[in-house]
Amino acid sequence: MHDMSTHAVPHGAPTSFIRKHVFSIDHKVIGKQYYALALLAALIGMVLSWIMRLHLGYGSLAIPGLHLLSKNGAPGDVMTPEYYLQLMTMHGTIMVFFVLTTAPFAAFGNFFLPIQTGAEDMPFPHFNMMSFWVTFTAFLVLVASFFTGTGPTLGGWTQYAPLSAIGDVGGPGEGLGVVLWAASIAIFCIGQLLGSLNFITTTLDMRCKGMSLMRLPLTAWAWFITSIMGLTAFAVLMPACLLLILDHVAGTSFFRPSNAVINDQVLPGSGGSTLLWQHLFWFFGHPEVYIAIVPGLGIVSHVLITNMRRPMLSHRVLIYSMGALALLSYMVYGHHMFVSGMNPVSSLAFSFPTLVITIPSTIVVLIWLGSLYGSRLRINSASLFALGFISMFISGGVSGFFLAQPSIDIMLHATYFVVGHFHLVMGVAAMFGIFAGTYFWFPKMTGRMMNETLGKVHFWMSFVGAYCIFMPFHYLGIAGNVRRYQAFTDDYLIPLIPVHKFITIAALFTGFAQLIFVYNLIHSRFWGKVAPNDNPWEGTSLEWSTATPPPHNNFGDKMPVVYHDPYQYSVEGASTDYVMQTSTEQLKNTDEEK
Amino acid sequence: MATTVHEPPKIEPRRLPIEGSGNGGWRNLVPAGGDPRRVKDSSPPPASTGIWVALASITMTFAAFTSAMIVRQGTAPLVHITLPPILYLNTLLIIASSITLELSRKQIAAFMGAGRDKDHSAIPSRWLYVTLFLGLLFVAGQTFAWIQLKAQGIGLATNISYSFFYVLTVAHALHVFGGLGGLVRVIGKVHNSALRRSTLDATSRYWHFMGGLWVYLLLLLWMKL
Amino acid sequence: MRNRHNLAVVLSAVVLVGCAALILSQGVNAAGEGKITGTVKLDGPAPHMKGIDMSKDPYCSKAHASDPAHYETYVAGANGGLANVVLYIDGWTGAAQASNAVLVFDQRNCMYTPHVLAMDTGESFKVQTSDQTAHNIHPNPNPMTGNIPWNQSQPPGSPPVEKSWKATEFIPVKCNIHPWMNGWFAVVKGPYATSDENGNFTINNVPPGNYTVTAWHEAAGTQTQKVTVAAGAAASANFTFKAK
Amino acid sequence: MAKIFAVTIILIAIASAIPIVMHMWPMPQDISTHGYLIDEQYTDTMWEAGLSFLASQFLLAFFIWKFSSPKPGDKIKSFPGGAKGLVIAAFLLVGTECLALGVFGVKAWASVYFTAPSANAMPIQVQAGQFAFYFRYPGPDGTFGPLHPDKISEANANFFGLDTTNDPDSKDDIVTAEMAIPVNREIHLLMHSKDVGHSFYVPELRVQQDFVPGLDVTLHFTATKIGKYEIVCTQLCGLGHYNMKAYLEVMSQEDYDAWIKQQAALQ
Repeated sequence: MHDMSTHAVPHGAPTSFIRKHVFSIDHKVIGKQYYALALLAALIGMVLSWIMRLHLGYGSLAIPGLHLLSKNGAPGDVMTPEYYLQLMTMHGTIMVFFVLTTAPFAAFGNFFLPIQTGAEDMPFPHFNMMSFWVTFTAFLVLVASFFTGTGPTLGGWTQYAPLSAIGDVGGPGEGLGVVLWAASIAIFCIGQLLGSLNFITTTLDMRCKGMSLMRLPLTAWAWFITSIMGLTAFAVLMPACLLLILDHVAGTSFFRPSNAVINDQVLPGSGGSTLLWQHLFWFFGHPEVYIAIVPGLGIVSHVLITNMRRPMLSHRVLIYSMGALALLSYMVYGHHMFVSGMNPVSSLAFSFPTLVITIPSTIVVLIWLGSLYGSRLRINSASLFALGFISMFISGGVSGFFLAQPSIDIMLHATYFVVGHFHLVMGVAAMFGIFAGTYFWFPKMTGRMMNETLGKVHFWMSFVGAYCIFMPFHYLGIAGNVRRYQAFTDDYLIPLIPVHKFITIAALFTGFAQLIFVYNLIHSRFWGKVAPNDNPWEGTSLEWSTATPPPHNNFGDKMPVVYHDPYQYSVEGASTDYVMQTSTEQLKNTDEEK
Repeated sequence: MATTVHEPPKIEPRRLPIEGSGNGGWRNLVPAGGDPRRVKDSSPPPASTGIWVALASITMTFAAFTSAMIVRQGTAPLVHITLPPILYLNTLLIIASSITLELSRKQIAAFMGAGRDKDHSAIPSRWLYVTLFLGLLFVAGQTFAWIQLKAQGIGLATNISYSFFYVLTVAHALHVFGGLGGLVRVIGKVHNSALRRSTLDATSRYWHFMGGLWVYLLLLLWMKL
Repeated sequence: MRNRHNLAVVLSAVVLVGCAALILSQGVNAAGEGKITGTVKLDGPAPHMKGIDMSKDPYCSKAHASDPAHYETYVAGANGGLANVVLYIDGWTGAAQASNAVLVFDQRNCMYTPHVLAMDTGESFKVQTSDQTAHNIHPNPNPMTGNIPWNQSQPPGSPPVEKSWKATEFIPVKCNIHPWMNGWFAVVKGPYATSDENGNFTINNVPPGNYTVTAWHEAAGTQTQKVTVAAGAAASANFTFKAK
Repeated sequence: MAKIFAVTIILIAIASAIPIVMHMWPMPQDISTHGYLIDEQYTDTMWEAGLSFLASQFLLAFFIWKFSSPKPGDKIKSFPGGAKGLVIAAFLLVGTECLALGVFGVKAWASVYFTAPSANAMPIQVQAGQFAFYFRYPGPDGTFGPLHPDKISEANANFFGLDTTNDPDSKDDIVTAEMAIPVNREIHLLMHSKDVGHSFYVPELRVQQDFVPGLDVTLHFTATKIGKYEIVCTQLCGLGHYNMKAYLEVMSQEDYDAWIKQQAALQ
């Protein structure tokens, strides 16, 4: 991955099917491949969450056919506790890594970053191709753990050591399952590092004539910032996973403590530290949250601007805020460890930046709201999801106030409050960002429009459904409902079971809405209305100035030259209400904002 | 930089020339009044930016290993171990290889700068071979150190200090292999008359970084263990 | 002479195999088989068994509200008989024993019933739960024997788990959710018996011959005795253990 | 469509606030001496977070309602004050909020972690293992005997690995499966993990602390209300995680004395 001399730009259009659609070095094909992978992963992750929710709401319910997935895990189709935890781990891992990282960042980023910067392709297209296939391999390795004798690991997506390091004696899947998990994540990291390398270099070096950094659309900025985060975060997670694998296969003691006793037997190991894993993991883990959400901020801004027919109040402030989020995300990782036995002084040191991180988030939200004011809002599926994103981002964000404070975290740590918080802010919000991007860019990616009616049905069901699922999580958490429990047997938890039943029904309902989306996506891809023109939303950035779908070298026989800021909507004195970046029309106030 | 063979711009009269990168890029300044003629036409080739990005990620990886050592030291003190003496010889080798690579780069730069870049077959490549040889010697020396330890019955799981020793040295050696691959590629390009300066520069930056990284790792191992 | 000798060996082998086949096909107490009976006693007073505090799981403590649970390392009858001793024939070379009853290892009231389950290698047994609380079954065999460890939950109402062991071994089994729950899988080769409350046992289906009977107790250790079994008769073997 | 959307956002915001305002699923009652600080901090945060939540959702809904059906001639209006005003507002509002919460939060945090246990705090050792807690009281001599991991035998009720024959300190140690403490007495909890990571969480006591294998963490608290509470594990520790709990009985001093006597007899 470190050999930098792979220049293949520009490359000719491929002719064979395999080079065109499978091992393609075209960033647009790779973007679509990432999208397909994310879609597949999201469906798997969603089905897993259904099974878990059914079990949580209706404990002894037999789910027909479940034993086919795992004979030991679900004898008689009723889930065992370990199987619940295994599905939970897989749900978390698949969703965080293979959906929230790949879809908004790798999928859309691959497709649109080169186009929006005015490049013909990424600078290292072979690395780009490798990045996808490496990620795909990682996915296969992870899914393979379902089919090992004892099933996938049950340690949760955070995979805390030493449970993850002591092997099979710790529980089903803690041997081979963990090794496959760690291998999959390490491979995944390689894929994302290759991707980040391309993203950063594209943004810095491949911009077309006239495209200064400040003229990049907000999406491009978001992907750029995200790839910088990814570069550092994944570079830390990979060694952590390697050390974890070594503890399993080579008998080292990076994470295996001394004198651990299970079943009356002293396990091998000396001096390994659970805190070591937590530090390494969360140094990746917290930026990862922003890796999932920052592209969403970019996409939502981009979609909103087009549909508000006006630029944001300030382009720069949004960029700086995203940058600040990225920077701060490294300084706050310790807030996941307030009760972990870390020095209580460092808890405070981590608490303040965590509180401070609400400032850039608030600025972003206020800029959105302030820009909505006096706009000429167009309502369509894309803008609905973008507005829904704002609502979700606010709801998920305010609960951060609680968790940022170590004193309150004592009560809420590891409860459903946390689950509600991160599902709203990095789960649902990020998914809404993906949906907004899909409805918005679908015509550019495929040349066809998505069905608006189905899109709106999808939005309403998802919006109301997601609130019905995740708001009650907060109440459960306040009441002390611990997360990662497969059943609620504690006296104080039993009265909360009706809430869980309600959430289960809401989850099934919301999940059904996603099937509508999948139907819409597939149907529109092949039989949808053909896009009326290259620029159906009347956008200004470069992706709308090229053909639909874009030709192999993105811009055909004419390289774009950029004359304007990315979002010239409703400019006074202009001939139309939008002026494309490539338009040569002279505008009075065309210069950069102050 | 200018040697990649493109189709002559027959059907694309308005398409600006592309040489491995866009025309805006890193040095792209804001054109006043929307006049793109005042933008510089060249931006650095992606390889020179890309290599810094790659080096940043490698730095993070080894920073993670370092912090793992520090945190692990906090739980259970690392054991003192004696490093195999051959490592010091290896250090000299990798430093020497950096010097020879720099010599080679100077030579090639002088050669190309003299306007003779049409005739690549005459590019002086002797120092490149020397660098490659020294690099291989370094890897061989590292392997010798591992074999020596193995012969003493010391393995990865012997104690935590040796675990870190092996992990760090092996991870570094794997990265050095990447650098050797780059050198082989450069030599190949010299022979095919397809060498770009940016490729050579990126490879040499990577190689120097590997040398620096090794010195750092040696100090780290020497101080902590 | 020598040929005849060989012939005799071959013939008797054929007869033996035939007998074995007969036994296998006819089941219990086929003609010509003997058995070994006896009693296992505990020397001196039975050691005090600690009570079990099951307060962790209200279901368990409720089940034992009237009859407090105790550890079952030594279970001695009124007359000094020692229960849960596994008796088997050392160095058994005969054929595998046909299973005449389904072996069941039950989790009842947060204890294992029986505390020690003896079985032949390869013989399948069922682990079931009669409790309204979840258990996990976590046997811990020695990895060198070839027996593969497992760890599986049984929530209330789960169907029984059917398993078997490959190699002879005394395997401790535990429930991690209820750390006091412990028992044994005694995997032996050939006929076996487990002593009851009064220390009585009967090893059935032993063909005539000289044997070494081994008695194994989880805490008190092992003892052996040589016995001769005659056709159709019961040989006797009595053991006395000292509490350790 | 946009108007329905605006109304929906407002309805959802109000509906989300109802359970909080009505205390439908409140925090468990507080039975500790330091808990009121956490509760005050929580209430303050709830006010601030709740108000910003409602305000921003309402604003979002209002803007969607107002600006979603522009007439053809409508011009773009700029928000009064522009971006600069909003940034300053964010810094001032959120900044003060953060500072206030941060500073006051330190007090609550300090009450748990920065105070040393008093000299007469009662030491109790708690050991977490898959999947049960066990507790050890030092007995009359006031000293805990050393732990021997190789001597742990759950099958023989030696949960801590004590060597009662060789260690004089261990002889009078009392090991129990439930935790009884006298009311209004400070407890100094020594936390030890037998195998993997666990956590000690008693919502009513307002304490939660992870067990760190290989590192013995301590915690101290005082319970003020007699009753029976649950100690649950909040750190994923394996298949029986959800079932890992113990009971905490806060007793009067007399009851406690009787209880510990009874437990000592059972050893």
